[in-house]
Formats: sequence, C-alpha cells, structure tokens
Amino acid sequence: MRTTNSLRNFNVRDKGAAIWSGWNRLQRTSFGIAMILLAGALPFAGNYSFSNFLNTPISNFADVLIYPVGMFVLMSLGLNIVVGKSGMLDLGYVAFFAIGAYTMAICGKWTHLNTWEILPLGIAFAMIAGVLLGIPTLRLRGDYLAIVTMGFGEIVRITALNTQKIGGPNGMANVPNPPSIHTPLGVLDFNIMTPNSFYWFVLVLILLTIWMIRRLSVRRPGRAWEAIRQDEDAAELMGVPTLKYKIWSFTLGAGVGGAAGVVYASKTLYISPDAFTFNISVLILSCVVFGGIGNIWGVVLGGVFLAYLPERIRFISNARQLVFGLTLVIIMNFRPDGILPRKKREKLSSPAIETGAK
Amino acid sequence: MSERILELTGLTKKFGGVTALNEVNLHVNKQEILALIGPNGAGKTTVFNMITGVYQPTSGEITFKGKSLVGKKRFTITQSGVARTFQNIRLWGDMTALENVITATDVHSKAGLVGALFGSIRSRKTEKAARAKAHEILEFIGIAEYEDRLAKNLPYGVQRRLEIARAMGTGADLLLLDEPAAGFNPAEKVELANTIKRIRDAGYTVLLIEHDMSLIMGISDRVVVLDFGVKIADDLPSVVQNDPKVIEAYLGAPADESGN
Amino acid sequence: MKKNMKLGVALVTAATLISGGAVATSASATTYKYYIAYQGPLTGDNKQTGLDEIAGVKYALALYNKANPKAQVGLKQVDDQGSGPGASVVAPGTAKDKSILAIVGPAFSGASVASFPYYKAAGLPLISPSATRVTLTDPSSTDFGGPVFHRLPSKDDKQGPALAKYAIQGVKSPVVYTVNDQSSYGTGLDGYVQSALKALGHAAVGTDSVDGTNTTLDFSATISKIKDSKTNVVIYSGYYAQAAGFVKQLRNAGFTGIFASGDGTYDPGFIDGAGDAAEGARLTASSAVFQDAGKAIAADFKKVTGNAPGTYATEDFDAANIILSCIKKGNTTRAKIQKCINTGTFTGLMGNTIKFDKNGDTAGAGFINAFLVTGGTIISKGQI
Amino acid sequence: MHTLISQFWQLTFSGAVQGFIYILISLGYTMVYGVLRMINFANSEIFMVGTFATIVVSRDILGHQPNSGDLHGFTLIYSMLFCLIASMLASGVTAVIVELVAYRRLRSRGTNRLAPLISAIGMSIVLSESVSLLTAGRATIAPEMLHKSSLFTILGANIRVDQLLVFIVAPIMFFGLQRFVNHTRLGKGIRAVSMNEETAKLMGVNLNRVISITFLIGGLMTGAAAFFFETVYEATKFNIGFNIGIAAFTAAVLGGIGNIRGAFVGGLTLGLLETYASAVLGSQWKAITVFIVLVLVLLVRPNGLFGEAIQQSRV
Repeated sequence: MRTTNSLRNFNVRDKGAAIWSGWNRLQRTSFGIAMILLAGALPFAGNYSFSNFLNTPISNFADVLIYPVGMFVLMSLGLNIVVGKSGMLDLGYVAFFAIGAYTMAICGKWTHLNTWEILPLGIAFAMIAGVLLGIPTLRLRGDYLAIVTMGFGEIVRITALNTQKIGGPNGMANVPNPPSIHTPLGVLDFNIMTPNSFYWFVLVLILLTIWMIRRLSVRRPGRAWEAIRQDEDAAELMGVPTLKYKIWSFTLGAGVGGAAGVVYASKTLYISPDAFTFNISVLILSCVVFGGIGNIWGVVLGGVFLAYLPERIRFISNARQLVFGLTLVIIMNFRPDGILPRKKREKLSSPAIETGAK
Repeated sequence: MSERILELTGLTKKFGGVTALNEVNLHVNKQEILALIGPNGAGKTTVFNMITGVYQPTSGEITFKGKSLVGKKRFTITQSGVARTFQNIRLWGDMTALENVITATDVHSKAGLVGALFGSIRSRKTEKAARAKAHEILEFIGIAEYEDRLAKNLPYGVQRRLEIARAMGTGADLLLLDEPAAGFNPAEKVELANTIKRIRDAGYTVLLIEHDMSLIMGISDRVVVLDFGVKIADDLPSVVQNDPKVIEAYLGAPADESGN
Repeated sequence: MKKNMKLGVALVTAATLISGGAVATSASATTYKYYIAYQGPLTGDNKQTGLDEIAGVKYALALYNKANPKAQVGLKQVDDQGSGPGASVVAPGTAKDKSILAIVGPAFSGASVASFPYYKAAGLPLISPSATRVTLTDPSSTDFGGPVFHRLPSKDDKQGPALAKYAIQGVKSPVVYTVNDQSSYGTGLDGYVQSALKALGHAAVGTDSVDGTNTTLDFSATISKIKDSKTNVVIYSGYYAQAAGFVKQLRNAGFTGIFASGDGTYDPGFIDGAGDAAEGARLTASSAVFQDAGKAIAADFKKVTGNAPGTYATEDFDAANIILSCIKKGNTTRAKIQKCINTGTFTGLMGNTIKFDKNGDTAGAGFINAFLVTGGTIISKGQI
Repeated sequence: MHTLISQFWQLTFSGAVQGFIYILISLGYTMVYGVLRMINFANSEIFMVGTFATIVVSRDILGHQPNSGDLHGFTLIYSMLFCLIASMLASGVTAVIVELVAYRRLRSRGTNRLAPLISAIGMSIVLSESVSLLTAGRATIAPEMLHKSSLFTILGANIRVDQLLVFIVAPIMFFGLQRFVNHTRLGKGIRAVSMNEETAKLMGVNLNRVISITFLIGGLMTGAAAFFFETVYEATKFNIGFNIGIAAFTAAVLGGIGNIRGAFVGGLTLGLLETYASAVLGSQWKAITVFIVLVLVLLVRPNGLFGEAIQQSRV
C-alpha cells in the first residue's frame, strides 16, 4: 500500500523540490546561474551535432526561439498571473499583445522614440487598457468574464483591421529595430541578422517576469490572489479587497503582454491584425494549462513545448495542426493539472497526519 | 451598562415573498459572548450575512461602533473590525494554516504592490510582523503545530479552529462564529468552550451561533433566541432556558424542522 | 503507477513521432543540390489557395525534372499560413537555407511584406504568383520588395480601374455599390475600384465590408442596403468562395443588375459555388485559367499533381518555369538567378511574353482581360 | 440609418432567421453548460460536422449534384428529411464522442475546470483539421434542395421559402426540446443534474448517462442548425464553425448560459442585433456592436437576461 502510494505520488516535481530544498544558498545560486547560462546558450544549440536534433526544419532555430517560443513563454507567464494566480479566465489576452505591438509600430514610425523608450510606453498602454477593461468587467465571474475578455480581444483586432490610419488589414511595415546596446563585453546589435540579441533580450524579460511573480507570490498580493482563486467570497469576507487585487492581477498580466508586443513588433518589423487573432489567446491559455497552471516552471515548459512543437514537426506540413490538437487532448487527459502541476507548499518533512475527512 | 459595540435595529430581510427576518432588534456589548440560537430556518445565518454585507437588509439599521454597516462593501466591513467564520468550512485549502492567517492579517497591512516587488524595508518589516502575529494567534488557539500544513489536509477539528484563528487574524474586535462546535465530540467541545472564553478575556467580543445547549449555557453572557425571523427572547442563559416561548419554539412546533 | 505508464506511453509515442518523422523525411525525400521553394499558406484558413498554387509549381518542376534527369531540382514547402506573423517565422530560416535558389511566392501580400527584410538581406529572388498589393512594387513605399521581389499578376491599381470600367460598361445610368471582404486584397482592390468609379463620374453610392477573413456567409444586411440604394451594379472585391455565396444571396433577394468582381473570383470554383447565380457575372483578371491552355495539359496536370488546376495555377506554373529556365542556363547562385530574372525574357503558358521591369512588375503589364460567365463557363471578352 | 427604416421588416426577417440558427447552436453550449458548468468549446466543430453530413448525404448518398437544379415533390421531402436526420445524427454522435474523449475522464477525476476546456479545444482542432485534410481546405458546395424563390412579400420584406422553413421549423424544434426537458423523465434527470450534481446522484440519476444524453441532445440541435444553415447557404468549409460558434456562444451568454429559455432570447436578440448593426454601422462593426451590447447587458444583469443567480454568493 505504502509503496504503491509513494509510486503514484512520485513525480519529477517533488523529486526536484526535495533536491532543491536540500541545497544551501550557494548551491541554489550557482544552479540558477548555470540554468540561465544554459538558456542563454540555446540559440547555438543548432550548430553542434550533439544538439542539432533541436533544429527546426524550414524555420530558423534561433528565430523560432524568439517567436513563437520566447514570446509564448513570456505571454504565458503574463497570463498565468491572471489565470493561474488569481483564477480568472481570460480569453482575450492577445489584446494586450496587440496594444504593445501597435504602440511600438506607431511610435516607432511616427515619432523619434526608439524601442527602449517605447517599451515602457507599450507596457503602460497595455496596463491602462487592462484597468479600463478590468474596472467594469472584473465583477463578473467565471465564464462570463471569459466571454467579455474574448470580446475585448476581438474588438481590438477588428478596430485595427478597420482603421486605415494604422494600415487596416495591410498592417504596418518597416517598424524600426531597436538601437544597439553597448555592453562591457561588446556591442549588442539588433537587426534581422542578429536573432540572438533579441533572444537574450526576451530571456531577460522572461527572467524579470519570473522574478516579479515569485516576489509577489510570497507577499501580500500573492496571498490575496491565492485567496481569491480558492474562494473569492471567503477572501472578500476576510477583508481582501478582491476587486482591487483582481484589477492588479489583470493589469500586471496586461503589462507583460504589452512588453511582449513591443519586442515582437520591433523584431519582426511588420505587424498586421492577423497576428492578433483569438487563436493566439487560446494558444497562450493552452500553454498555461498544458504546462501546469499556476506553476511558473510548468508554464514556461508549456510555452516552450507548445510553441516549439508545431515548428519542429513542420516536415509533416499539412497534418501538424492535427498532431498539435491530438497532443492537447492526450496530455490533458493524462495530466489534467499540466506537465508540472502547481507546487503544493506543504513541507515534506512535517509529521504525517491523518487527512481531514469529516 | 456596558458599551454597545454592535446594534441591530428593526432589521428585516425578505427573499422574494418570504420574510427571513422581521424587525429584529439586537445589541452586542463589548467583550461579551452573545449566543444567537433558534431552530433551523430561524434566520441566524441571515443575521450574520447581513452584518458582514453578504446580503443587504430590506430595511433596518446595523451599527458597529457607532457607524452604520449597511451598504458597506464586505471587505471594508471586515476592515472596520467584524470578522466571521463559516458554518461550512471555507478555508483556502491550498494554503498552509499559517498563510491562511497571514492573509487575514493583511487586512490592515499598508504594504503595497510596488513595495512587495522591490522589497522595501517597510514591506519586509510588515511581512515579518504579519508572520509573527499569525504564529502568535495560532499558538493562542492551540494549533501552532499545524502551521505548515495545507489547510485542506488538516483534521476537521483543526480546520474549525483555524477558521476562528483566521477571523482573529483580521484584527477584528467582534467575531461572528457560525456553529464553531459543529461535528465536535464532547471533549473537543469543552476545549472549544475554553478557547472562546479565553478569546473573550483577551478583549474580543463574540457573537455565536450554536446548537449545542450545554456549550451555550456554559459560556454565554447572554442569549438571543430567534424563531421564524422574529426575536422571541433576549436574556441571561438561565432565564432563556426556562422561557416557555423558547421551549415551545424548540419542541412545540415540529413543522419548522424544514428549510434553513 | 498506471497513470504514469500511460503518460510514458503517450510521451514516447510523441517522441517517436517527432524523431521518426525527422528520419522519415530525411530518408524518403531524395536530397537535391538545388531547390526552389514555394511559400504560401499550406495550413490555416487560406490553405486551399496554397494547395492550388503549389500544385502549379509541382507540375512545372515535374516537367523540368523529367526533361533534365541529370540536373534535378527539388521543392521545399514553406508554409506561412498566408499571414504576416506566419511569414516572419519561416522567412529567416528560408533565407538562411543556401540550397534554396529562388522562391515562388509569397502568395499573399501581407506575408510578402513580412518576409521582405530577410530575403532582401539574403538576396533571395522571389516571384509571386498572386500578391497584388500595389505598394509591393512601389519604391517609395515601406512595403517595397525590390530588388528581390517580382510578381506576375497585375497590380490592383491596374485592375481596379479596369474592373470599374468593365462593370458599368453598357449600363445606362449606373448606380454602383461596392463590397469588400475586409482582407488586405479586398480592401486594396476596392479602394482602386472606388476611385476609378469616381473618376468615371459614377461614384459608388455605398460600400460595405463583410467579414471575409473568417467564414461568414450571411450577407443579408449588406444586401438590404444594396436593394435600398436602388443599385444596378455591384462590384465585389474578395475571393471566390465568398463571392459565390454572396452573389447567390444577392440573386435570391431579387437583384437583377450586374455583378462584377476581380481576379480573386476568377476561378472555376466561383461557378461551382454560385451555380445559376454566377450567370452574367463580369470578372477581370490579368491571365487566363490554366484550362485554357488545352484539355490535354490540364489532364496531365491533374495526373501529375493529383489536383485539377486551380486559382493562379497559370501564374505558379509560369513563375516556376522562369526560375527553372534560369537554372537550366547554368545560373546556380541566388545572385545569378536574380540577374537572370531581371534581364531575361520568358514565355508564359499561354504563349505570352514575360519580362520584368525594374520594380518587379511584368513590363508592359496593365493589360487586364475581361471575362463573362456565360452558360456556366468563363468566356474571355478580350482586353479591357 | 436610412436602410434600417426603409428595409426594417426585411432586416428583421433575415435577422430572425439567422437568430433561429443561433438559437439551435447555442442550445449545444447552454445545455452542456447546464450540466457540466463548462464551455463546450468543440461545439463549433460539432456544427461543422453537421454541415458536411448534410452535403455528403445529399450529394454522395442521394446523388444530387450541386447546381443541378432544385428538387420537387416527394424527392424534395424525403431528401430534406433524410439530410436533416443525417446532420442531426452526425452532430449528435460527434458531440457524444467529444464528451467521451475530452470530458469524461477528466470529469470522473474531478480536476480543475480548465483542463476539460483545453482538451475540448484540442478536440476542436482535431476535428477541424481532420476535415481540412480530407477536403484540402476547400469550400464544399451543397446541392440545392429548396428553390430560393420569393414566396411572397409582406411589409416590403421578401420572404423566401428556405428562410420561411427555418422560421417555422426551428422554433418548433426549440419548443419540442423545451417540452422534452420539462416533461420527460430524462429531461427531469438533466434538470436535476443542472441544479445540483450531488443531489442528483443521490436521487439515483445515472450521471454519466445523463451527461452523454445532454451532449447528444445539444449535438442534435446543433446538427439541425447545420442542416438549416446548409439549406439557406449551401456551402461549407472546415472552419465554418468558428464564427458562428462564437456568435452562438455569445447568444447563450447573453440569454444567460445554462438556461434554455435564455438561449432562445439570446439567439434571437443576437441575430437581430447583428443585422441591424450591419445595416446602420456597416458589416465590419457588427462584431464590436454585439460585444459592447453584451458587456452592457452583463453589467446590468451579470448573469445574462435569463440567467439564474449562479453568481450569488452561497455563504
């Protein structure tokens, strides 16, 4: 009985958590740095025979690492604040991505601001949109919120599609690349020949987002979101200003989406409304749930996997979307909480107690 | 006469055509244990729900420390010093016991989002203070040994007590306990009675819904009896116990067993 | 335990599929020294266009490889889903793949604009069979694709006026209503149609944008507006599948005026879809349908590719042949092929002469053919 | 604006026809939501399967060719009946399969609410991509059955026979369904599960069976909608369900999701609203108008027009 139980409960996450908790600060830090360096070296993986199985056919591996992989991971982390942390179903997340991208395209083309200056603007506009949408709609619950957010996503896309000033269906071309960054190690150029610098920049944004989420998770906002997700009425009655925290969560998620949009526009140089369809919202949500809703590492894994898979299997051309769909169905059926489920923070060392059945 | 902390005047609540509460007048004195009893469907939980802002009264007034609570948002009511427990336990199951209480202590935290993000000194301080306070409350209630356990994995009795701890965590002066002894064995009830008394002695005021008569008679300073949404008695436990109207409400009319 | 095993099985299956697939492609497909690529939508909502187009390329390639067994050329399929974002994903890798000498495509204008930076940097020549947006060959525009970009279809600013002129030809006091499908192609063409109408003194009395990027088939509100405005000429800018649904409902609603549309509708599929309602429809296009080249070649096309020649098959066949004829002349670098395309004179499927001007348009382009649907077939009415 | 006034009855009639089709599809969403409290994301593909079933039966089994002229007399009647049944069955069976593959296992394990949503999205991709592979992504044309002649003109509105058919039969099906749910044993089982799953279980309701049947009925209604859609529009494509699915889902929410009467009001409102908005503002703004109205409705009535108060706190 005991063995079967421990077998059933065995999973990589707990094993990993056990190892992790056994480490001291130095070990943890060095492991973290090693992982970051490894992630940073990823674009070179395609060049070596031991790792070139990662290469994607047709599309260029280093570029795939930015879009879709990096962007999807970033957006999944942003959406995870909304869906995973505070439990609100947002089906229109792509709207914030679009707002960021259009901010970049419009400001980049019509003003003298460069990408680094537009980035905060894009984030700000996305956050403002988040607040404006959030105030009236976050009172709604569950599936009603889902459809309202979905509607918002479509409204943004259709408005862009029908506004000829920003290109309408033709979109906007010649969005400027970011200016170079001078680092002590050398100049980091950003143009179409240097996907690696974009990748590293996206990696920095991802790490910042992870840092932000981890930080907030163990403090008051994280607790408030957690309480809202688990029992909103109880949270409200225990003095948590639920609407305020829901708006915060929505807004932070929006900001991350906006940042992703700015980088995307500045990398691809061309944006059009068809980059911001409902499908993207659904895909990002799939990444979150598929990887492990609420768990940062799960979400990262989900984003990487679901963005990378369709590119990796391009050789089956026509059927790749079918394989993608099948993968969703199969994995969700066997791992309903995602590949790496939400971490349960109970200390593994505490004494065993009987479970709390009535 | 001691200070009145909570006062309900002419409180009426109608659900569609059904009158759940009818012109109830009731007051709670500071630092007393007031038991609210009555048969099922008498409207006890409705009273709690209206004090805490879950329902709005159809008419009547609720005053807490001299200020009206009617129309206030639920979380502001809690912030002003009223906290409750739930008849059907509603802890945040995926949080540890300690986190459940810390979340409640956040009610009065001034720590903002930005502070939390950049680890401002104030934020770090409040964080530490909150942790200490939560631990202290758990000690007081006597469940500190479970503080790192997820709430959903706790034994039933601990969950019930954790609800009380969480309500205390909000820093409330007035605790509304909704059937805190439900499902307890006699030994646990005795322990709970002691805990509630200690809570009162620590300066809290307790308004209590309970069915267990011996518990009520043991700890209450005063008992209010509701029947069909009407107050039928309000007196010392010993007086209420012998009130024929109360006895009739409990024994005489079997019809009111239905509903809630 | 059981759960984990099942998961394991699922993951192993997936892994096998990926690695096995990789092996399968590398094993089964013969490797060629040189490739041409087709770029267009092979998955997604517009994939029927891409599948029609790639068939034309495949056919040209099959003929070429049969005739030149010693110097065979392979085909790479670059799926951009017909969209800008899709193209941004595939273009960098395609540009980097040195074995690709030239591309037939991109099929769509938005995808073209998104791809240009990469192909310009890599000097990879393109011949698009179907991207008609005017600005693609306008050096003053940010959409400009030169020097690598070339295209065979005629531009919207040539077609728009021709379509407008043809639509109202012979109509006493025409009252025109224009409809577009909100796509980049549809709104673009519609814009030129409207300005041409204005120039002709018969400005459109109204215009509507139906949702063509998706699959709406309900046009009742648009039709009410058309009827309300006492229109006798309707010009639709969009693709054939929706045009068929639209004209059917228009006729069913009792509209007896003229229905006209551009090269997006110039497809046998339009008549299949619209049936009797297509009768009398006036269409414009810069080329002829593949079938006009003769029954025998159309049958051979179907035999080789498994597809009957569809939309833009002529342009695809021609585009592939232009590149292949350059390769045949011994041009085996991108730069040489680029030069060959720019300077050469080629013969199209219909015996027409093809020569590109400096911006990538076919020189002397601007001839638009007029067609009339008569008795269930598309009859050419000559140049307009 | 002028069009709205001068063509008011025409617009109202076509909007209502569109609305009736929405109603039937939104039943697929609302009934499933009623028992599972989950959005059946694959319903749009269930619709798509129905449209193809209609065409396959009429073209390949009954041998009618597209554009070979309309049908008459007895042939017309049996062809239509046959296609209607085929479409309903195809959609119904697909719905049951979707439930089995995407929902059952997850439901029995009592997982989070999002896992079934994603697996349903996966199913929806699988269905549409399979059809897309089979049809090479092409539009498929349906043989004409009913001649689209104008029957008569009333108040300036041109009433066509195919539209009239939808106008009459769709409401009959709707009210039939409502009677079924309200008055039969099975229907009461469905309602019991909708109200409280646990209690229903205690009452001896076979949960799996009731849920399967709910999916089946939702699928049957969606299939009927697919048939009507083909009768009116005579064409389909692998992604045909996407837009109409979103519209029907919106209709379900507008009326109050989970509520059958709400689906009726929501569907009809949406059909009319879309048509009026297209006429006044232009077709490109119709989706935006619909969503803005939806948000406004939800702000005033957070549970939709007929929604039960599932939002109300149960403390």
